[in-house]
Amino acid sequence: MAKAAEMIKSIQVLYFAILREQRGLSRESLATAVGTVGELYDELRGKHGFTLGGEHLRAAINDEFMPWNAPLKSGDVVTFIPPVAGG
Amino acid sequence: MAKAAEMIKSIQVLYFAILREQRGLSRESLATAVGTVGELYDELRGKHGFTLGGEHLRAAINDEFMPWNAPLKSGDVVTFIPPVAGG
Amino acid sequence: MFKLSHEPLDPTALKAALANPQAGACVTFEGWVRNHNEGQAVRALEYEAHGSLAEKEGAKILEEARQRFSLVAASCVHRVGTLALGDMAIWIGVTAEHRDAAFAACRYLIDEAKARVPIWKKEHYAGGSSAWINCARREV
Amino acid sequence: MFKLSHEPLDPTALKAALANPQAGACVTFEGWVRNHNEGQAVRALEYEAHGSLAEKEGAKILEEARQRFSLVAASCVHRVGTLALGDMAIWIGVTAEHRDAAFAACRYLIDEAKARVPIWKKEHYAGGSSAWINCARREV
Repeated sequence: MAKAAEMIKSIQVLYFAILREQRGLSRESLATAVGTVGELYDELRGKHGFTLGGEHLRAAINDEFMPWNAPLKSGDVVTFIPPVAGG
Repeated sequence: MAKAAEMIKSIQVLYFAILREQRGLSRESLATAVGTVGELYDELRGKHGFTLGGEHLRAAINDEFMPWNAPLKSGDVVTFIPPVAGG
Repeated sequence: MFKLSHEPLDPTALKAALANPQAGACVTFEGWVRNHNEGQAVRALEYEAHGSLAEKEGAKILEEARQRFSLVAASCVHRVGTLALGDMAIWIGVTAEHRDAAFAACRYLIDEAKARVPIWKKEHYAGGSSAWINCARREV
Repeated sequence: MFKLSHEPLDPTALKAALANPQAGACVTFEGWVRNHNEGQAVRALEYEAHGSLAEKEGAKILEEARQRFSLVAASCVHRVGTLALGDMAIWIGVTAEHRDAAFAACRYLIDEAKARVPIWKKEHYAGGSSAWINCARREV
């Protein structure tokens, strides 16, 4: 039980653009047992029905772009970045 | 005599930049017996000591760029164009 | 300097900030809101940005341009919020001693900004529909 | 439109004249008087033009750019007379639906203008000497 509790991480997620609209909010705090950013997206996609597959996204942790398989730790702020279209 | 007189052409020459400074004027009217633009430059260079060789110049007749061997006719306005340097 | 702006961009002021007697060439790029895109009549745009990450990535792109090209200065400002037709979405200005570097760097900056900076565009069409561009097109 | 101007150029007004909701990209090139050239300190420049021929050749270059690239509009103005450090010698503005054409055309216009338009530049140096540039360098 103690071990399982340690694996639960508190994560903040920021949503932008189509993800923000599909989630219906810009930011949420959640607890998760998954290990990587990519796994977190899959979990959230299953729950909220995001239309974009993970292969179309980049991820940032604490304002740094990170690989899709980057490990999560408690307290991380995660952003999923849909294809950008500035300019 | 009549034939020789017919070959004499009245030409106006416009000078710009280094040629204007070396000639000491912007425009002159002259009479010449030469047949082409290039020959006219050689004649003027001999007279006024222009430092630029003809191979560095382009020529215009009546506001049209023309080849160096373009024939002259009476009434033409000739410009010798030193290497340009706009922009 | 890379910045986001909620206010209309002022290219005259932005360019004035680049004035420098070392520079012989200034190239600017402006992105304007077009009245059409891929056959649809556009009536307005929204730009949304991840502010902190966008300014960080933008600064990185400017630093890359300074490393790659012989520049005097470079700056870039991107508008966010709702834009009307003809409004300026992005302004990029580059100065250099010579034009080769100024053109190449300006092109580098807009290409990289479009590819990498976390800014998203939603087009609103004359018919009332809208779509996030590049963002898995869907009508909402 | 290609024009010569004896007055300082006004890039804000020149660019405003290009505004068009068809255009998504605007690229401008400005040539500024640098404070140095090939190791010499410059204090001022003079530009002299063959006015009628310059405007004719400039119009031809703009027409070539319109043929080669998919543009919305393009214009170019070159200053003549005496210019101080930092003054703008040339302004070129190009608009297009997309940036590829705008960049390529702007580059084409400045390259061709420099190579072909009958305008000459005399540099005045800090030491008091001067020279026609590209014009068989000599001190006068």
